[in-house]
Amino acid sequence: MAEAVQARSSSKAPSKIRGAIVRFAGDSGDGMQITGSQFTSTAAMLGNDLATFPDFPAEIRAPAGTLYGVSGFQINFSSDDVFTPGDRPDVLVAMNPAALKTNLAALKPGGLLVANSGAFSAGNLKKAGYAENPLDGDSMSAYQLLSIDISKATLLAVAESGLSTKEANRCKNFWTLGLMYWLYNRPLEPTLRWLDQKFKKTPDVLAANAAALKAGHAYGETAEISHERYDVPPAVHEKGTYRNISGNQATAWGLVAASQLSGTGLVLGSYPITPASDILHELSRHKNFGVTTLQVEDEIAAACTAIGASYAGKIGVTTTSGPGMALKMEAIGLAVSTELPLVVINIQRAGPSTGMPTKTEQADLFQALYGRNGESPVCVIAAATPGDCFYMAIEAVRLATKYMTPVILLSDGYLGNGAEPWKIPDVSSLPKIEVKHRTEVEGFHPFVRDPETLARAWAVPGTPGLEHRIGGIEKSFDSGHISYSPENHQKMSETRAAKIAGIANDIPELGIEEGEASGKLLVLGWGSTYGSIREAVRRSRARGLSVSQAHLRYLNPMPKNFVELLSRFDKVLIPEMNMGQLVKIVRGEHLIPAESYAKIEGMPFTVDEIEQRISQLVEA
Amino acid sequence: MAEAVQARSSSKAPSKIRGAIVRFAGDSGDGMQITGSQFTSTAAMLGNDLATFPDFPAEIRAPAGTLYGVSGFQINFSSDDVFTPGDRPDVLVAMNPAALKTNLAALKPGGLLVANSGAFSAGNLKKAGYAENPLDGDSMSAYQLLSIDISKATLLAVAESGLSTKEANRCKNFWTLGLMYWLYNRPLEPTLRWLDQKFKKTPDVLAANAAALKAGHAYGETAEISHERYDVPPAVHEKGTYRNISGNQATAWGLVAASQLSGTGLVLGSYPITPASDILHELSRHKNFGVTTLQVEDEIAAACTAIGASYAGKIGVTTTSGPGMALKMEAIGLAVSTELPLVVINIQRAGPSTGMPTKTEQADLFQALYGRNGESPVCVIAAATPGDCFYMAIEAVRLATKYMTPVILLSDGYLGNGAEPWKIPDVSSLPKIEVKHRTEVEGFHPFVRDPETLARAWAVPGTPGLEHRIGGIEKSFDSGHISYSPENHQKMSETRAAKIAGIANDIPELGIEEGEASGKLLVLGWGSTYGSIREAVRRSRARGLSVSQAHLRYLNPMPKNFVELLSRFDKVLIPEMNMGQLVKIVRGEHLIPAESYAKIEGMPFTVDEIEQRISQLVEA
Amino acid sequence: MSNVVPTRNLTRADFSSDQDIRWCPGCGDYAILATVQRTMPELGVLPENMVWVSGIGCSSRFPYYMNTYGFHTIHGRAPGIATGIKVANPDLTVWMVTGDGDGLSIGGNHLMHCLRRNVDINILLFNNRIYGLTKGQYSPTSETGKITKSTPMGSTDNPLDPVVFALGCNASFVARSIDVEAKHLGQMITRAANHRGGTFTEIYQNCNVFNDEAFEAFRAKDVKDERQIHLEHGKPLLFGADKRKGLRLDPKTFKLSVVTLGENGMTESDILVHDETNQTLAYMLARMPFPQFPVALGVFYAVEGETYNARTEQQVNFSVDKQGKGDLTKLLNSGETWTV
Amino acid sequence: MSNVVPTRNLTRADFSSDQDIRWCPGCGDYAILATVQRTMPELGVLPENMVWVSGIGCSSRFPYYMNTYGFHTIHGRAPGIATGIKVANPDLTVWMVTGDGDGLSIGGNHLMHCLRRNVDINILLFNNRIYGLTKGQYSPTSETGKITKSTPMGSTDNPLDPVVFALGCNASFVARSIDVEAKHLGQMITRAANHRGGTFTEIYQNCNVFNDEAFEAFRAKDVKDERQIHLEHGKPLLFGADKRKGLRLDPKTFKLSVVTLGENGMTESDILVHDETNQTLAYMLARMPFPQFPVALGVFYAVEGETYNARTEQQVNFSVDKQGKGDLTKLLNSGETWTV
Ligand SMILES: Cc1ncc(C[n+]2csc(CCOP(=O)(O)OP(=O)(O)O)c2C)c(N)n1
Ligand SMILES: Cc1ncc(C[n+]2csc(CCOP(=O)(O)OP(=O)(O)O)c2C)c(N)n1
Ligand code: SF4
Ligand code: SF4
Ligand SMILES: [Mg+2]
Ligand SMILES: [Mg+2]
Repeated sequence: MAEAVQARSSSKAPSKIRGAIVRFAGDSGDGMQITGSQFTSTAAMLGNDLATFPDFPAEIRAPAGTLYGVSGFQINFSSDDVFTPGDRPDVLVAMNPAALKTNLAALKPGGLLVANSGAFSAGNLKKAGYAENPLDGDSMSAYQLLSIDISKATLLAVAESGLSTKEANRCKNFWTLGLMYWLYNRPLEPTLRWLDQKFKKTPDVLAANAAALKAGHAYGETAEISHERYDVPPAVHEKGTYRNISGNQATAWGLVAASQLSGTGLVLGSYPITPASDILHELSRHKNFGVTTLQVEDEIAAACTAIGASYAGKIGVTTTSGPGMALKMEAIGLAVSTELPLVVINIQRAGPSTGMPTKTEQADLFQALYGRNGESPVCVIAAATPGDCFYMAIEAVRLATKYMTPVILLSDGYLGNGAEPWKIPDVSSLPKIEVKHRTEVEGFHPFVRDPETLARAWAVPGTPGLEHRIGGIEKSFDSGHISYSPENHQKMSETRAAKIAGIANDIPELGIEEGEASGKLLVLGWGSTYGSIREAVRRSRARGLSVSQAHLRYLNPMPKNFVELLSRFDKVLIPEMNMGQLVKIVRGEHLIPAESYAKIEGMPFTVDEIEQRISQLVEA
Repeated sequence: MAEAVQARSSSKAPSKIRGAIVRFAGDSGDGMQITGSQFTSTAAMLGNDLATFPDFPAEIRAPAGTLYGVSGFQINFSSDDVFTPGDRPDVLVAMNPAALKTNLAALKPGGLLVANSGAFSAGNLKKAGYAENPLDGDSMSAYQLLSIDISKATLLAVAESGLSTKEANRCKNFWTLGLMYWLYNRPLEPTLRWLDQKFKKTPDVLAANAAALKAGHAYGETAEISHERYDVPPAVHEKGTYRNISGNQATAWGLVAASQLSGTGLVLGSYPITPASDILHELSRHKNFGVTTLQVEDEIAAACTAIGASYAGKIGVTTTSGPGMALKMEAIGLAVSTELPLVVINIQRAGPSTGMPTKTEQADLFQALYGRNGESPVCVIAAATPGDCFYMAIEAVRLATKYMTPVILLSDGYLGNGAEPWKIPDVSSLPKIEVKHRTEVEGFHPFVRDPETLARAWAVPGTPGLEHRIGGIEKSFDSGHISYSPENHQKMSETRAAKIAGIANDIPELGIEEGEASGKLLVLGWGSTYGSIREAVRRSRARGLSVSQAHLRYLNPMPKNFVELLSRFDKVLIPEMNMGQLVKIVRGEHLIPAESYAKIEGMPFTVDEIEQRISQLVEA
Repeated sequence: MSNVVPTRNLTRADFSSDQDIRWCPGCGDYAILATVQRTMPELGVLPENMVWVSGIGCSSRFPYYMNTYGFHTIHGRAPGIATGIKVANPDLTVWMVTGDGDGLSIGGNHLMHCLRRNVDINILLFNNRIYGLTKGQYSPTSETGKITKSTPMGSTDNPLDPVVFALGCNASFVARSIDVEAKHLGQMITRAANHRGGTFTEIYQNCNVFNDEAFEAFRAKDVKDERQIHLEHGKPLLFGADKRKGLRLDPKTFKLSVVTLGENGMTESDILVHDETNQTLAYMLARMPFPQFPVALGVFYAVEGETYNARTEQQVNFSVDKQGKGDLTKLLNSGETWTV
Repeated sequence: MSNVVPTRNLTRADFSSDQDIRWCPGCGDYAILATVQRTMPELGVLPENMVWVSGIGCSSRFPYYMNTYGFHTIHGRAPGIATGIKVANPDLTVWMVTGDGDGLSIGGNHLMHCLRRNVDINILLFNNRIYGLTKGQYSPTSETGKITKSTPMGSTDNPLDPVVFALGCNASFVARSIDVEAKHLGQMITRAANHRGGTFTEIYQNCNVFNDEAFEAFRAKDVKDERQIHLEHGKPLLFGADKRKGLRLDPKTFKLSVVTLGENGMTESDILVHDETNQTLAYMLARMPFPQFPVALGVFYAVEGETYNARTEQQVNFSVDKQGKGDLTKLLNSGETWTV
């Protein structure tokens, strides 16, 4: 038998550690996402810094026990700053053989493996492709194995609830959560409170889940485990009130906030698509903010309803993911040509084509910048963390309405579904967004421009005296009427480009996130790679390497000091979850010989990967 | 009165000149396109080299006499090599005041202006915005004015035809053509033959047009013109049989040829759009080549029917222009992911959005390369001249079927509608295209690859034993089944990229079109700028400047010797009818500091413009 | 339909823009424009509260000539843009112009969804059975075998009837008229304007350049009485110069026939009575084959119902009533939070 | 339908692929798959000559489980791809699977054109009145007021009936069945397969995860006799356990009613007789409101006509006959040329 943890009484005080990485893995039906998010809530409330990574199967409800039906949730919680969900877990909870099979390789050598031996039936072993039960024999000897029949223990614990065996069995995730709470010395109350709320209407289920939670905790407490317990003290956080927030929720709330801050109603036109649908779902719950959400027939209609709403004076927004983005391009071109504000949000996923809808990627940057016919410049920005989505959504609205232009906000599946503790901002500290609808008749034509921003007038239907016609045909700079004049087309093309380029004067300069303002190596990122890069740069610096981090939130236009900042470093490394897109732009526009670190596995970078690449470059 | 050409008898022998540029301009209803193309046919048959530029109004039949209703046709014909329709005409024919107004600025100082004074009525003058008749007074004194009441002369000439005045008036373009034939000492027979064919069924119209043609000629001959006559001797052409061909016709014929050369049926899925519709029109006339043309409901369906046809083993082709291209992107991504051959032809027009449908532009290069979600590499090629469209269409089919990939062929409105004399190739000299449909069951899976080309097997429905399923979700490299594995996604992404990159081994190296193989300046072009660049480089070289020309027909992948070739020049200039797209790619992929010459006026570069830029760079 | 009451007297000039009209001389679009501009002043909507939206095509140039707000969008997508406008500001009166290509070829799906949702916009589809702007290819309403530039051997598609299609999409108002029948067309436009909810009106429009006389077989003066039947709610379905022909339904075979009053004992009581509220009747009338049957013109179907935009607006209002006006601070602090 | 004659005995196993089926346990898609796999061997088409094409959605995973050729394409675009396949090789038998979202939301236009063109492909639309794959948003067939993730206050759209829509698109064969009614479904699939021309079959399919029991009101054992009416050509439209209820049309009002034989003097001669060739009847039957009327199942309409693919093929053949097989040299030298 493997070097299993012996069952004996243990009443030692927990030892203090900085943090830990725990991964819950089980069947889609095992409730791992709930377990993970409860563990997360409790950790957050205890003041840990943390980051999470949910990893769903593509299937809605894959058949039980299959490899592709495994659902995972990883959390990295700590008393230090946390920037990523962590590379390899310290603890792996495997609720069945398939979960073990697909996740074991990630577990740190010597890490703790909690396995629900009750699910290691012959049938499940076969489905997972195990010829023999891996919990028997020596194959787990590289880990600390804690093999418990959680299924049975759960049934025992909830016996009195009156639930059917099937229902009772569903409580085993709470049993497991209880055990994990014991291991990390966490209180049960937050989860008990949550259960109270959630199962108000089904008291028997409520009672059973609570009993399971307590039993799992008691199992560790009273009985029988030789394993150490740990304490992860709170992190030093800035003062304030915090909450957990996922990227998609933050995006939705950012849009609500922008609507409030601008005093302008918001109309979302959307068509469901993984992993963007949750923004539609979330926004549709906040109609009392004057938000209208339309689920329409496809992505083209979604973009078009948003454009129609913008034309009518509202904030038109459309949300989607890669394939849907491809479909919106013609309509976005219309918004470019008619110079209407439009916020387009792309929660990127792995491509090409349908690709891997539940996996993350950053490969739609080129598409955002260049995916339309003709010279069709738009503003492109990207969020760096789940919480950052809130601010970047506000920024998207601010820029779109101020410059009368489409703004594409790039997020991705990792940001959208991932969550982090987030300091709730004071509403009064948020930027005001000044929306001007023209009413002055004197001197009006639809393409009369603000000389500073180059934005055209936003004259909305219903305004007497400003009746006008717009369309996608080229327009005269001087009157807004249709024009086929060669010189005018040149002038209008240049004006559209200059308008977008001018946004550089209205955005923050690129700062250094970590490290000195000059040195051997700058690691430049954009989007969801923020956390991995940050942590890797920190660790490298701790090892004495001369490396700094900068992170682009504005991809078009880029911050004014971009070239200057990059030129202060000997080398620039650009890690991207694609085949190297930003890097081409940096080279093409600025002739800076940046190096690409491209990874396209549908998964975020691990900190390790980036750290190694840094070492190679700095130590070379 | 202006320095008008005096009417007097003139029987001088024509003087020999190298060539001339003539522009016919009139109302949409004046038949200028027919006049121009007849003049072109005759010049071609006389052995002149030539190039033409038709310039239509956007309206179908704009109201008579309006500025936006003016239709133009320019021809540059010569005993030397001709590469462009010419910058400024030597002769301008203006059939009405609007035509004069919109075209006069182009006429060379001292050039000949033939004006139909009969159309300079008060009404027409007003529509054209003339307060006074410009044919009176001094305003035309910079030109040689030949003011003739062509309307009246025509009515007179066709009086016996029995046509109504309205119909009779329609013959005035042939009267004008007759006069031009006289001026350039050309025979009437080719046009008379053409009239015979064209109006077989309406002998009265035939007779009237012929009479008008002869009368115009006689007017010059017998009567009353002081102007010199010219002779433009034949150009020295390679031996062979020639014809005139427009880019769209050449493209259609190239597709027919490719189908024949590969012994594989061709299915075109298309949706009409200016300026691409003519390819559909032309192909639909050649069903006896086993060509099927489907005009379907939109561009998406067009791409999809083509993909379906490819899946079923035929050559799937789809043709469109910019906005339609935007709509096809998601479907092209499917062809990338399923690795099916697909030929996509984009006859670019001025954008963004609807833009200027009848005007030309090269601004869809980025879209072709980057317009899809995810990493979605395709092969992109571009034709340089109308005749070149024939060869590049064949090449598109060859690469698509050999590499099992979408190939995007870029042309533009200028190439598509423009015509040039074209040496008819010997069919046996055309490349064979070997199409392999797999039948071998042993070792088959749908993504089994040719180790050399990396192309997957083309196994078509109807083949026993090769039943398989494909789709847009990521597939296992080893089995073709759906796979969400991270390593597999990396491997497949790299394989798709490597397959396209590998095409570089199968295409010609980049050659020098004009000039030495190294020097001060290389002017690098792509697409329809070929002619203007060629001529500009020639002229600059004639002035002793060290400048050469290279022209990219393969944009992705680029020829293997690309970087090496560019590095042999001190400077590289890239003229493009956009805001600088190729130049960014050259810089981004290769870190070569090429200079951009971007012009976005919906019009081709003039030779002058490029020549000046060359001077600036070389003489600087 | 909007509820804004006009505050000034309106004339045709108020609805005519200063732009040159760029259709071919003789195009049926001119007649439609004239009727629209003549009818608008009577509808009681100020130009500034009116938006004309279109896609791409000759017909879709329409908005440029109306002195109202106008949006010439992209090919086939006008219904989406019009929906966005109406939802964003339900006080606006939104009209949409489309063609048989714009609305039924590339844009068929958006049109369908717009109709089924009953978005309160008035849609005019100019059906010339051809793609005009792209110079003459067959359209989804062209007859099978149509010879055009893209179909030199004739088209291979079965055509679609826009009225049948609209009925299949659950449109709440479906009518048909003809470009040159100014009076009838004016009536249809007025009916559409006054209908509370989305409306769909097909207008047969002659493209004299690429599909001339497409409708002459029943549009021409000398035949129209015998070849058109005008639908009027509650009235028997009679036609002919002297109104002696009529439509009769065989209740057993469920088949329609043309009968003549006085012949074979037929009296008016044998004749079907038009009922705008009966979708099946509308469907049958729209499906009558020509020339065995006359072409039906008028309102096929009209039943008012709740609109998409009204329901959408109600949800916002209801939600404010129930949850109170949104409070951002409250939202951000909702659910579990902790304070450091 | 293809004309290829099978050369070997086929069984269900010949049509079952080795792929794990990835639908939720209990999903109605399983039942449909089983019926299809059981029915296919009887149709006389070899697996290698059969292609299953689909879009995106749970239902669209169908091709993976058929041991034939299969193409899981992109969302809503299967009709275009299927058309391309059929035109490119008319000998293939092409089936298409789509969902209420795939086929009627994003793909409504392609579906419409595919039906009106009468492309010879067999379309099965699995209608679960929900978007399954994206985890439960309302679809174009969801009832108004449907509460889903994206419509917490209820949807604001009027739903579309797929059969009504298909009739509006001139489909040449329109039928409806239910996932769990294996026998009836098998019959419909066989009818569709044997119909020369394009076919459209709606299949009510239960999504037990996101829209469970959507059809229970007429699918459940205890009510189905009273709440379903099975259409059979030439037979009176009777239903109920003892077939004593029937549909009657009032020829004056043109309205349908449910009557009971023996009551109010009703006899079988008062009852409408189903006629598959009557589009108007089909339309009326498809429009019957539930539960006032039973839900109609079976073949609503079936009239064979020329197919798009046949016409397209004919043009190629005819053109070869007339002009001779294309000669490239001749083409290149056609029109005006000159020799140097
Ligand atoms: C995306 C896109 N595809 C194609 C076109 C080309 N196009 C413009 S109008 C048109 C058809 C117009 O037909 P219809 O709607 O009947 O209008 P009509 O000109 O007959 O009034 C087409 C195919 C386009 N502008 N955009
Ligand atoms: C272009 C695009 N837009 C959106 C999606 C997301 N998506 C996948 S399936 C689907 C709806 C599926 O509904 P339905 O066709 O009814 O299939 P079901 O899952 O219910 O069987 C959506 C919106 C996508 N894959 N591609
Ligand atoms: S092409 Fe036809 S529809 Fe278009 S403007 Fe001319 S006549 Fe009218
Ligand atoms: S989500 Fe619904 S439709 Fe999809 S597989 Fe599950 S039960 Fe079936
Ligand atoms: Mg039309
Ligand atoms: Mg569904």
